[in-house]
Amino acid sequence: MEAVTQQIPLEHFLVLSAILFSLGVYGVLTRRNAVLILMSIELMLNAASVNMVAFAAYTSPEQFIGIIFAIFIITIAAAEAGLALAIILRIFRYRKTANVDEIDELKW
Amino acid sequence: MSNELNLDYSLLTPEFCLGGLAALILALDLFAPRFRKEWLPYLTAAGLVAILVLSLGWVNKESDFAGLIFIDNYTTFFRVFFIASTAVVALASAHYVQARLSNPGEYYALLVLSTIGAIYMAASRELLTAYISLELLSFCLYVLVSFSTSDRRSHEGGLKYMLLGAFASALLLYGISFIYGSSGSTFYDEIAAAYAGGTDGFELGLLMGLVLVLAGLGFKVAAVPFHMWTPDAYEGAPLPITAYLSATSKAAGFALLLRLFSGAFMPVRDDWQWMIAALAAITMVVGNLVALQQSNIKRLLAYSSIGQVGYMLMALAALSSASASALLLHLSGYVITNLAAFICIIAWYNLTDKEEIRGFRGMAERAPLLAAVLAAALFSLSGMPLFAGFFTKFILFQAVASEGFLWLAVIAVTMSFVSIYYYLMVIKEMYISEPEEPGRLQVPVLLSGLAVALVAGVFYVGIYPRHLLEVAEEATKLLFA
Amino acid sequence: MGMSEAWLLPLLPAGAFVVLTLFGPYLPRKGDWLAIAAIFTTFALTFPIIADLTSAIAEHGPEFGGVTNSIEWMSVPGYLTLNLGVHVDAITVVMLVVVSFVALMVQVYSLGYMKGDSRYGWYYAVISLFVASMLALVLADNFLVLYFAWELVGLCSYLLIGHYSHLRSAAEAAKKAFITTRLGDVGLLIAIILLWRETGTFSIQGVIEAAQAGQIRTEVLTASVFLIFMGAMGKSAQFPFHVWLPDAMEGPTPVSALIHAATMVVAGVYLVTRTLPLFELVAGAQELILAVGLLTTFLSASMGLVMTDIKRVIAYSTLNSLGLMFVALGLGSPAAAMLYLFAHAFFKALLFLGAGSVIHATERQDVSQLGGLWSKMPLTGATFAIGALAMAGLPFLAGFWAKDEILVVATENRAVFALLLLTLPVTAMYMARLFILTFLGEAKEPEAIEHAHDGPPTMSVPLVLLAVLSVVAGFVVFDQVGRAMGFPGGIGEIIFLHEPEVFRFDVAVAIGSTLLVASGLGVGWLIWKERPGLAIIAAIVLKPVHTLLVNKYYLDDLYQAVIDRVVLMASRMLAWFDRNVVNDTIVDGSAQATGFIGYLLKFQQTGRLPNYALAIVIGIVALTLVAFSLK
Amino acid sequence: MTVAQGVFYLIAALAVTGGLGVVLMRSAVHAALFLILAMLAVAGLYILLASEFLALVQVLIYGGAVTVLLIFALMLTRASDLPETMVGSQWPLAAVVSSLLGGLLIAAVATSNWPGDVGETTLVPFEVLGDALFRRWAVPFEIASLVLLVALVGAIVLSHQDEGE
Repeated sequence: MEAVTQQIPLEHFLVLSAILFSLGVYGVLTRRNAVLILMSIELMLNAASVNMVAFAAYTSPEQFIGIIFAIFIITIAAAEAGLALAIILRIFRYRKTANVDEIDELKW
Repeated sequence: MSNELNLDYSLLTPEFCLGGLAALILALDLFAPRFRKEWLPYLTAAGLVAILVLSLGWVNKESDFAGLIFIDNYTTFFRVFFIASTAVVALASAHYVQARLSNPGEYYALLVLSTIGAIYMAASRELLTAYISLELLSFCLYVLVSFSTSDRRSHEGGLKYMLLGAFASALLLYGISFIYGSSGSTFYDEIAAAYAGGTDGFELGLLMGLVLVLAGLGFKVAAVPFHMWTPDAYEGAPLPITAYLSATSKAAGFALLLRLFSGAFMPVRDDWQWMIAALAAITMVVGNLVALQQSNIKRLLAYSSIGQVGYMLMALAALSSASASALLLHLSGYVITNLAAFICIIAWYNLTDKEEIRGFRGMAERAPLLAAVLAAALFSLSGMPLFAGFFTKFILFQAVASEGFLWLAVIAVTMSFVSIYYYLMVIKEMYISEPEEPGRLQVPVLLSGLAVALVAGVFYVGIYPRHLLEVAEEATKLLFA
Repeated sequence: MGMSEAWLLPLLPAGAFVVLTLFGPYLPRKGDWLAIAAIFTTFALTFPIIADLTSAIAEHGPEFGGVTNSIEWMSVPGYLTLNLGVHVDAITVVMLVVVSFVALMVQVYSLGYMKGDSRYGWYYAVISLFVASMLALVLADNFLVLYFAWELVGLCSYLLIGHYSHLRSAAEAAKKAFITTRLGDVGLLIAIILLWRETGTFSIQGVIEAAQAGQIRTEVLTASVFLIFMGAMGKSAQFPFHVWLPDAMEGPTPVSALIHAATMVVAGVYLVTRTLPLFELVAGAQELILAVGLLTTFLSASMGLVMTDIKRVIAYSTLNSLGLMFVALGLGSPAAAMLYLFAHAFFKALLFLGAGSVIHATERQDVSQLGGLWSKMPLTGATFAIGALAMAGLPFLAGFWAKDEILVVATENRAVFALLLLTLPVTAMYMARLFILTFLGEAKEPEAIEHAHDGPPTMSVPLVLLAVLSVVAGFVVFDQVGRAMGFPGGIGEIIFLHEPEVFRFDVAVAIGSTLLVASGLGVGWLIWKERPGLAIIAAIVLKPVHTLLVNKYYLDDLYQAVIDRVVLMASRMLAWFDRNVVNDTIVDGSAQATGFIGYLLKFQQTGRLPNYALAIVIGIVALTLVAFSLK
Repeated sequence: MTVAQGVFYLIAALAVTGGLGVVLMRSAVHAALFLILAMLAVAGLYILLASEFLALVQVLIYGGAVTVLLIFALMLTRASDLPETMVGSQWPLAAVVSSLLGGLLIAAVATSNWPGDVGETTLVPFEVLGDALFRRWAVPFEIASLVLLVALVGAIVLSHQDEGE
């Protein structure tokens, strides 16, 4: 069997990741619950990882920097989720809401 | 390949020491119940100063760690720069933290850890390392901004900063993936070499990558329109952290940008130059105009810092060795000045609990030294001669103008003129309005001393910037080698 | 001590500033004596410099270009070299004398006037810095040092105008002066950067030489010259930047004297004089100076007629004089401008200090509350009268020679000449009005002047000295006077720059102008004194008119009617226009518009996180769209 | 269509479905479940791209730990109680802008002729990856460990403080 990369062009992966990324952006822009915003951001990070791995596989397989990069993205994303949830939970405890439209005391 | 790598860990000694210092602080806080917590800031500052002296040992050395971290004069410059500003912030926090925040151990440890991130942002010549360092700094700042338990604004500022920061990181990463895809590498020199060979086949992908990288890093330095977290995070954060945000976080962003754009993106200069020029123009205008309407000193300084970012972005748009050293000079002058201003604001807030501009009424009578230093700092920010702001701006604007961006320099001069107006609003309250309550305030010697030392620096740079300029020249020399 | 050591001059008051700021509270009398000693030494040291310069001119001839002494301040090879240096020539020396002498008088006077002020020491410190920066400004051999000093002068004026911090109006006036003049400074700074890029030097002489050698592109030179003039207009309060000057009298009166006579406002005149060779190279530049000068002269002269605040009237008279200086510069005669500046310094300082004495004695400064002070304050009254007459240009006081020199220069241009003649009687009229309403007639508020008396010697002595100089200062134009004082070649050679023969006394012009001034004084006397008996004198003075009309009461009435209905009405309208349109709309309006844009822009900060994220994405999309469409 | 292509399109469809679910589902818990779907689909992509190690990491950390954490937070903040507030008022503009961004991204990647596209891939052995990670990439690795430390300390500090209230 031929290698996967000879059957599927690189662009397919990139287009898929672009779609996931834009969905994530849309989610960040429209979701009102802070946790859901965080989930949308995770979607964007995943899209970035897919890009990285795809580029690593197709354009510079001997260096596999993209794979290393993806490992770090996952690590950071997990840490980010943990920290963000701590902040969200604390806000919720004080304000009884995690709705970002209601968290707007600071403005102008 | 890996056998040829230089893995000389001794190059990273200052950062190991910083890590050790952070661990020591955490350990003392946790395991030594009899350790008096009010000594923590002094311990932190003393440790930082010792490491600063240590890091001077790499002056004029040139080496790299596995091609990721470069130890050259640029790195040494920013090591000194970040460690010194962290030390100042640590000392400035002493009274504030004791009176208003719990968990001082974690507070100082995070400050120290964030310095490592900032230094590596300046030192790395590889995108992954730069990204991770940026996240280290950002994570520390997320926590520090939302550090205050009792202040609802701190929670809110922290939430916005954190979520938007993660959003911007995602944008940055996506942009980096395009850069990686189009050049096949994440090392600055290899990227530059790849682009120097022509970019015809993947022009659009490269542009997309540049835009996204610019957006992600523009967020960190607060360039319009990626700036909107700034006023909220500045207002929400504990005061010393606001100072830290305006100093280290901003400078680290520029340190990264400068090395990245001079090291990796010079061959595709035509693609990004106009973008940064446009961002610079809009940033200067929006920052300075909105500052006119602020009533809270933290928000005022947030917008004023956005205006300053506009000036600095100009230097990036007109990237040359002259404008790079001018940028470093301006950055240093700006940080010294801004820290001086914040020390006074912190001291005043400690004593009076006021951070609205009208709360500064009669400061000249109640705390004349603080008022004088704050006035000097504000005059410097507005670019009055004799103060640091004039020379650093002058050299910056000149460098920008001589690279063919005269129109940007004209906008910048005009906007510095506008800025005098809102700085005068504060000075007017301090010097001309009557105090709300009578009586001299007893300002702690520590804060007065810091304020005087920093304001001396403001005058030194303003009257005799020669030395600092020479240092900045040395630091940026290798960027364009 | 010669010209090369002139750098010492600004350092003395600057040192006084440093000592007073740091140790003022611990010094006896808060250190006022130190400030005065410093400025006195400075003044004394100008004489060796004058002697040095006159002997240099005698030796090298009138083409002597001055002495430059500069050291390297900092340099970055191949990129930037900054020098710190002084340049002394004829223009500098005139300025040095004026600045140091007036400052000395003002400081001595302030001993009495500011006594008991809560921030006495600070006042002396800032005055010292003010003088130091002004001296540095006139001595600077390069644009960068000049700009430094230029901004410092602005900063000091801000501090001094706002000295009475409890007055809200003082704070506003200080801010206004600072902001308005800084508007001009933007232009100056851009001009300096432009010229530097073009020539690679900051040196004023270097830039002028480069320009004359044609090394500066025409469009850059044109832009720079107009921007320099913008800076000068701001500092010298030329239309439409003049709005700050009348407000600036919110400061202590001695400060007004200093600002109006010797520092700040004459800085603009000095700058244009210094860079006049650049203006000569640009088509239309001198015409612009001329037009702005004329407009300012004309507007201020008419507005002076209706103001009732004693200091405000004098402030408008300063605008009047500054306009005249710019007219002279626009006509290409720096000599006439410098002569006027020289003479003006004495009588304007005198007028302000006299007004200060009145305010000090009565605590009132509105002429509608004053009057009848002549008997209470004879010394002040007499010296004030001399100042007013000198301002009006009565022969043979200082103002006369200077004003006539400008008129003689203007004879070549009939329209300008006619307009200048028109302002003469108006100037005379409002000076007469001011004097009469303040010192003569019945006291409008007797209790105000009840205890009024001449000030202590610290205040009277400066008045007398300035009065004497207001009388005799004009005589320096005659070489014999200078030689008699021991200056080889006479002082006129200094004032007349490279053209020692330029002083052209035209008898016809002198007589004509004197008649106009006298008629102005007469009409003023007639209207505001309103004594039938005195009207006779007026009629005699107005001989040509008198012979035409027999009935002198009709004459009075006619004059009264014409003046009241037409002239004063027009003046009032102009004043209204100035306040409401120029000040509120053009100057404040642009500031408010900026603020309003900021107000609108601040609402982009909605406080809601999704909006912030949306802004980021919109920014990205916009940048990408532009980037793609460029490809 | 080859097997690999078929698998790719299946995975792509799952990933997009997951993504749509995350941003469109009214119920927050459903959205979280769709996120798991998307993440697993991405893990499938990694396998297609011959990065089994990454796929493993993805499933363990994302599919397991992170989503559990997120669902936990959703429960704690009772977000599922408020379905009517799920979508902000700026959604029409957001939809326009994000589809514009998506279109631009697709245009950029589809029209670009990426350099070095060799069209064949090699499996990176675990030990090579490990060696690189701990030698060449030691510095980022250490910094990442500091990031985790900071996140840990931060999470403790931010939730610990509440005890004093």
